[in-house]
Amino acid sequence: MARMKFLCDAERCIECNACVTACKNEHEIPWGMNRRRLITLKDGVPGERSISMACMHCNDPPCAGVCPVDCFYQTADGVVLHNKDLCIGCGYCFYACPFGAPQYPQTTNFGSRGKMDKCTFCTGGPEVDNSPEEYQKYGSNRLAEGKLPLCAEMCSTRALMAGDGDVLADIYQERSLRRGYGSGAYGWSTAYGNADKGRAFGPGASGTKGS
Amino acid sequence: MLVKRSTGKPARGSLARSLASGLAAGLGATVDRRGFLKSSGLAAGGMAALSALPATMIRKAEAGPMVPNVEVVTRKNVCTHCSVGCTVIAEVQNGVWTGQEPGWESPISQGAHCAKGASVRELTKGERRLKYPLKLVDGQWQRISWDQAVEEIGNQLLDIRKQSGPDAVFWLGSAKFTNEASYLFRKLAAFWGTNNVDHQARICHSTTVAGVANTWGYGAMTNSYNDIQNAKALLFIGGNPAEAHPVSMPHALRGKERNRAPYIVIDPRFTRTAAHATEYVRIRPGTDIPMTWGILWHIFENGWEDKEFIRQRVYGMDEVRAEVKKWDPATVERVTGVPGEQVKRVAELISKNRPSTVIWCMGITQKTTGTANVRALSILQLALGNIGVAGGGANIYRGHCNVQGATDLGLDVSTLPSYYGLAEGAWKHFCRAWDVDYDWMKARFTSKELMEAKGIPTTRWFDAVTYKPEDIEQPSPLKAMFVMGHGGNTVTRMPEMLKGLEKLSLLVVADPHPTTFASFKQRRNGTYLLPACTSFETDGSRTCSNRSLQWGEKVVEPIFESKDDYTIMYLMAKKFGFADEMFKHISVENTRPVPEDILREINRSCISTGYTGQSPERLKMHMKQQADFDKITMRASDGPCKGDYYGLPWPSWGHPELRHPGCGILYDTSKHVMDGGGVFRARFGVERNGVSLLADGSYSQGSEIQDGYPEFTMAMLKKLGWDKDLTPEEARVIQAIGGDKPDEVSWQTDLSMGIIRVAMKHGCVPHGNAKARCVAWNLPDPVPVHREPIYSPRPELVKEYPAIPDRRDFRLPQLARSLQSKIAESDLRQRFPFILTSGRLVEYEGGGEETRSNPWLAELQQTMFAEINPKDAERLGIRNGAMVWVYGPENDAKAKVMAQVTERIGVGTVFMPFHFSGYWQGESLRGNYPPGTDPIVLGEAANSVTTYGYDPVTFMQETKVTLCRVEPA
Amino acid sequence: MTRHHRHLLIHLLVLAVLVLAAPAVRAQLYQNPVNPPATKEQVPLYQPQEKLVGTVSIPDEKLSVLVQPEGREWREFRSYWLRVVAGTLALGMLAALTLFYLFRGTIRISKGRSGRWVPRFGGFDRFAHWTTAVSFLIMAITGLIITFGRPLLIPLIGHEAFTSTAYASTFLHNFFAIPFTLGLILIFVIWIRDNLPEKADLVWLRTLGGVLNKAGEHPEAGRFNAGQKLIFWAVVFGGFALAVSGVLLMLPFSVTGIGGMQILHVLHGLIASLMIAVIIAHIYIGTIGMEGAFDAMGRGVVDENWAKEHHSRWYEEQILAMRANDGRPVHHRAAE
Amino acid sequence: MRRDDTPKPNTSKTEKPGIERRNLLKGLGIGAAGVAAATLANTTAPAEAATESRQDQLKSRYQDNAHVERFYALNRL
Repeated sequence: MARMKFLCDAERCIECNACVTACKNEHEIPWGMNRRRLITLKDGVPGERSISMACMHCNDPPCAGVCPVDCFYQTADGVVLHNKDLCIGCGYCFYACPFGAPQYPQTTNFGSRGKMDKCTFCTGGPEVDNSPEEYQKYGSNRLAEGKLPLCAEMCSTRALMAGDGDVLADIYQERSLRRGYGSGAYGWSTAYGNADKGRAFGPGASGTKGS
Repeated sequence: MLVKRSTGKPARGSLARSLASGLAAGLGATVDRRGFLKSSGLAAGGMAALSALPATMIRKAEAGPMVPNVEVVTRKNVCTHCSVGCTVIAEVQNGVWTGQEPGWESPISQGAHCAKGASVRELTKGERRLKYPLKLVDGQWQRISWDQAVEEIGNQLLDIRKQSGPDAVFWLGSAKFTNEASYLFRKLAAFWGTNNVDHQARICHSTTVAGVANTWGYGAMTNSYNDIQNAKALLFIGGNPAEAHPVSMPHALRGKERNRAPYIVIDPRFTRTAAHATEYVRIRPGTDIPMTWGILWHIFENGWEDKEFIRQRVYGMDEVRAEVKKWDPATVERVTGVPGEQVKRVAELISKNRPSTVIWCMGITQKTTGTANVRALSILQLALGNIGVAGGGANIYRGHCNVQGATDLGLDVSTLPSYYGLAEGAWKHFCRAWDVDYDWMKARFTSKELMEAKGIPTTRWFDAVTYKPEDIEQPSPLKAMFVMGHGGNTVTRMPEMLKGLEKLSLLVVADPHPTTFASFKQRRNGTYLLPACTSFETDGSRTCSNRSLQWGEKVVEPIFESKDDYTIMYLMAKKFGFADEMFKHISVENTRPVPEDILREINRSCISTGYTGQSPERLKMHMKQQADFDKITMRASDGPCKGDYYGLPWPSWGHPELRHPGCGILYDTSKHVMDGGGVFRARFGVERNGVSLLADGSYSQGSEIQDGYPEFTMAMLKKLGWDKDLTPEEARVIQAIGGDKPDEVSWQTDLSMGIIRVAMKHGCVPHGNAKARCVAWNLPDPVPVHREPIYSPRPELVKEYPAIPDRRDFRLPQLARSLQSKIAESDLRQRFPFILTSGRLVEYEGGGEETRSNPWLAELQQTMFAEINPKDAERLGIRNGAMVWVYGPENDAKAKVMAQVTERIGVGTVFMPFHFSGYWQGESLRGNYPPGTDPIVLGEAANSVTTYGYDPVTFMQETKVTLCRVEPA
Repeated sequence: MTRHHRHLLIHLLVLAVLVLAAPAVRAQLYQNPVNPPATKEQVPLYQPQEKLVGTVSIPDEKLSVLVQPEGREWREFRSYWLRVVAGTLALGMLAALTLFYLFRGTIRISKGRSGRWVPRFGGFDRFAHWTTAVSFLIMAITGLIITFGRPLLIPLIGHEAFTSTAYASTFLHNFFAIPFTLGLILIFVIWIRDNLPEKADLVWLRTLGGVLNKAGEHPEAGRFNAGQKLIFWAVVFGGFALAVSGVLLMLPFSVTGIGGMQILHVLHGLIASLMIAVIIAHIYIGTIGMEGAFDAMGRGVVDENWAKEHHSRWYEEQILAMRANDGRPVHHRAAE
Repeated sequence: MRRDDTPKPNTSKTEKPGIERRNLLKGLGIGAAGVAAATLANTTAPAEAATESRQDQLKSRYQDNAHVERFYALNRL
């Protein structure tokens, strides 16, 4: 079965932020929440590269490991989702996530930070696919509509890719060969590298095929 | 938390909540598009009732993709934020734009967007849009009705016309108009009786148009974004497409990857485009000609030029050689600061990897030597034989979505549509096309002289308000300005602009947003704001930078009380009393002229640029059949558009029925003229000082004249014996136009387009086959020469490379050499030790009012900043993120901005983005906007500290090189 | 040679050609570009195993961290080591005390109750103690729920109910930080003088307070013996460490970045584990572990014999003071 | 410009969606009514009606259709 992955090709990314606003547009993400963001390394000097970063939908996701209420689950496509009805806003997933994906509506309030929100790979949440309730809490569910995340679909330079990890790996290899060098398949090993440890978690562990 | 777009609660959602501060205040219009629809049922009267509702009462909308049984209508339009022309697929339910999908079939964008394109849906939610007409009374905004607005504005304008003449009104149009609106606005100004009509092209690429048109005939990008994939080397100079035209970048990056093409960026700033470069050249701002001549020096020195191409198709290269000789590597290094080795490497890379393309933007054009810069680069491409070939070309990225079209359609002080100029013949041509009497038209103007004189350009409208009347070559200074779709922070010298603004007796701004003009409290009366809708709320065509026309469908009805540009222009024309004449052949539904009819009128009249083949039917078919077009050549291989280039990139000669495919690449002799082939335009006569200007043994594929030839006229047809190919009807029209001199009817003025048809039948290009000009004798600098900027950071070079002498043009005086030498001799350089340059951010567009009002974009750039090199910052004790004052050398100008300390900018240089406004010398102007319409993000305008300096050919303002001082705030 | 063999041979040949050709094809594709767009040294992405921090245009600075592999280590701590440490300490202490109880039983007042009461803790002392104690207990329990609820409670009560429990737990945990901290300050102020170390403490410690001496002979001690002093200082140091780290955890990223938050959490967890173990022992010795001990905090008075046995020096001071005070009992710096 | 001038369209300080408030009440309720009551309240909450079964939540949604293939093809360009 296909394993969903994101791959950002740093040789292509020009930090145009299309992925960011596409995400805002698709899910009506409010101000201050950043399911997806662009990080620039070596800003302004030779070697400058930008990476579009969101939830990487890891194999063995650290967020799920630390969640005290066990609100995460992973679909058969490998998409890591969470149940906002269970989330208590403790913030542990942010400490655990290597990529800074989890977001909270309140960051400094005493006590709760509100329900965690993060990239869903455009796959909604535990409510019925494409129901109004699902949209309200998690945004749209493009995967169920037979589409892919809008950030990748709208990427200006085709730097950000989303979809079946095997296909993406293929595409990326083609590009690397064509260029004569490889770089920038960023986060791949961090997010998907632990597949062989077999530390399946949660009831949805099937389908974490790894890379 | 997320708020569903379909089941609504939008007012409680991201936006309304977020914007509550602004909205709750005044208009009470905490209503979004959906809320508006439901309660008012699209009726205007609903507003009053809504105003009474508290924010939390806004109810759910019924529409949305998640609601079953609600039909989803898909509409196709084009992104309004830059000239690339990305297809926008809108999903509409119950008249509300609820979803945006990628348009993968678009041959240009292939589904891609940048931050702006991916957020255009917000424009029709319109939280911060102007909602109804407003009038400024004693510093307070008052809501008025459309009827009252048109009545009052019309009366005041007519009064001004009566007292001060038609030239006292300045008509400022927009590069965001559709082609149809651009043409209509030009026509409106003509019927009003003035040439004082301009738009953004003046301030972005007017020098490009002047420069390349004077070189090879037409003022446009020669190839296409897609064609860059064929380039074997890419040279970006004075452009940052990664931020300004992101969706052009996949083409460039694919070229780089597939062809292993060297990717060279020449820029004072290490831009995001440069981040992907294989060779980055940092030059001193304002030294583009020395750099270009430095490259050409090596090319000539090593014999890398394309000698055969130059012999056949280029005029005057020897004079260029003489100028280039002066620019040996040592001199180039002394002036530009670029090491000689690097210049040589660049020359070698673009010479040995041909075809190579040169890509430029406003870093080249917005200079006192803008036109000369453009010409130097054009000459470089001619020397390398890179023009008219796939993978080569001068790929000039225009700015706004329709700046190419608006320029082509004459929204300009110096010409009628289609570059016919302002001479009597041009007026007569359009009077015939518009079916109005020439004498009647002449009577609309103060005099025939003013009818044929260039108007006042937008870069200096305020000078025409504040200067002494005797300095302005028209009966009266400007008294009123009618602005449609144009920001107020786009021109330099804003402190003086404010004085002009204050002195105007009437200011009308028709725009989706109030714009910077509305934010200054200098005006307390006599300002009207008319809510115009965006291009997503109307239909019409727009021309991308690569000359392709794309038809945009109306996505939703104009929101709130806004009206589209056509309607506003019609209402004004009606008030002025010439609507019947103006819309004689354009049907008007209610008060809305039908854009298809306007395009058909364009098709009939704009012959010289080949805007004739692009009928509404063909354009709509192209949008529908996008999938049939090749993604690199842009040519349809199948389907009803088979053979056409996507969007019929102009010129598409002759009647639509001829099915000319458009020209994917201009001046391409390897193709038949009916196949998109072409040659350089014979625009400047047939010979000069005894030397032929016609091409020498070069001609487009299949031409029956296998040599250069002049432009086609009836006389030439007769001489060739081809006049018998004309149909009787065509002959009759030509006879009617020519009167007693039918031989003088040229291909441009022949409304039957028979001459064009016959010429092409014989494989000839109607505009003749000439050489490109290296020497443009009609320009101030026939061969481009380096001239230091007015505010030169190198006073010691000013004597050697002085600015042009002071002069007059465009009805105004222009200071240059006197000012420059005064500055060079003063101690200004010591007091203002930094070079100031400006540029673009990917999140914002133009003056930025629209994009800074869009929360999805505004969140990404919340602060106006100035980039400063770490070395300078350390010396001045400025840390990253601290506030600094940037002082300009004129009018005690200053701006308080955040310091961004970065290596991106060179030592001694300061960079500021130009999209901000709403602050003035440290003061927020937020309270001056009509309540609820203030953009989310405000900041100091870069142009509040920019200075005097104009290109002599177009009066393009100098935004890229001036001086400044930075101090910690 | 059969047809089958011939086929096999052809297949092998084709395969061999492909295998041989592959490197050539690859080499062709891998040819050096005219200009390598970036060298390995220029692009930090080649070494992605360290924390990478870049820049973001949005104001949320913490999002400029591209990757923090430490997150996985923190996860390791949070979902494994914390449970092991806290569990081992708490259960270990309980087990040790059980064994001790079985071995020693309740430490009786060797001379039996005298029936005469000596005042030991005034109302204010007790208020300070119980404020701190109750807050601590609630925070300990809610902390343990958050830490162990997922493996222990979710299987029992299900996800939804546990979320409610956990949400209430976090709420209570955060809320009781306030009285806990206030109590802690009070305790510190009113008892520090009697908890300063002195020589006698060494004797007490050497003999472990005479706890193992069934005969009921205890080393001399002042108002607080060395064991109580240890508890005091453990509570003061541990408590303040918990309070400070806890407040910072409640205001995430207010003073430190993500690495700091992880360290704070680790510290908070480890100290809390230790404190829970210490307090379990404290509770034991204050209740079933020792006859007569609970009265001190429960009622504020102690049996005279108990006082003589455990705090002989303090008892004598009390008697002396009482006499000097015309026979009226003296509350030790009581706040009456 | 001074950042504090920018109207921070901040998210949820002013308003929390219903589900949060419900959870807060739920959380407080547990002290009084105990676990069972909370569970009951949970199951009767209207939002739960639309929740998928555990099996459905975990199901695969990805479809290798023409749309997705088109996306891959564009990335190969």
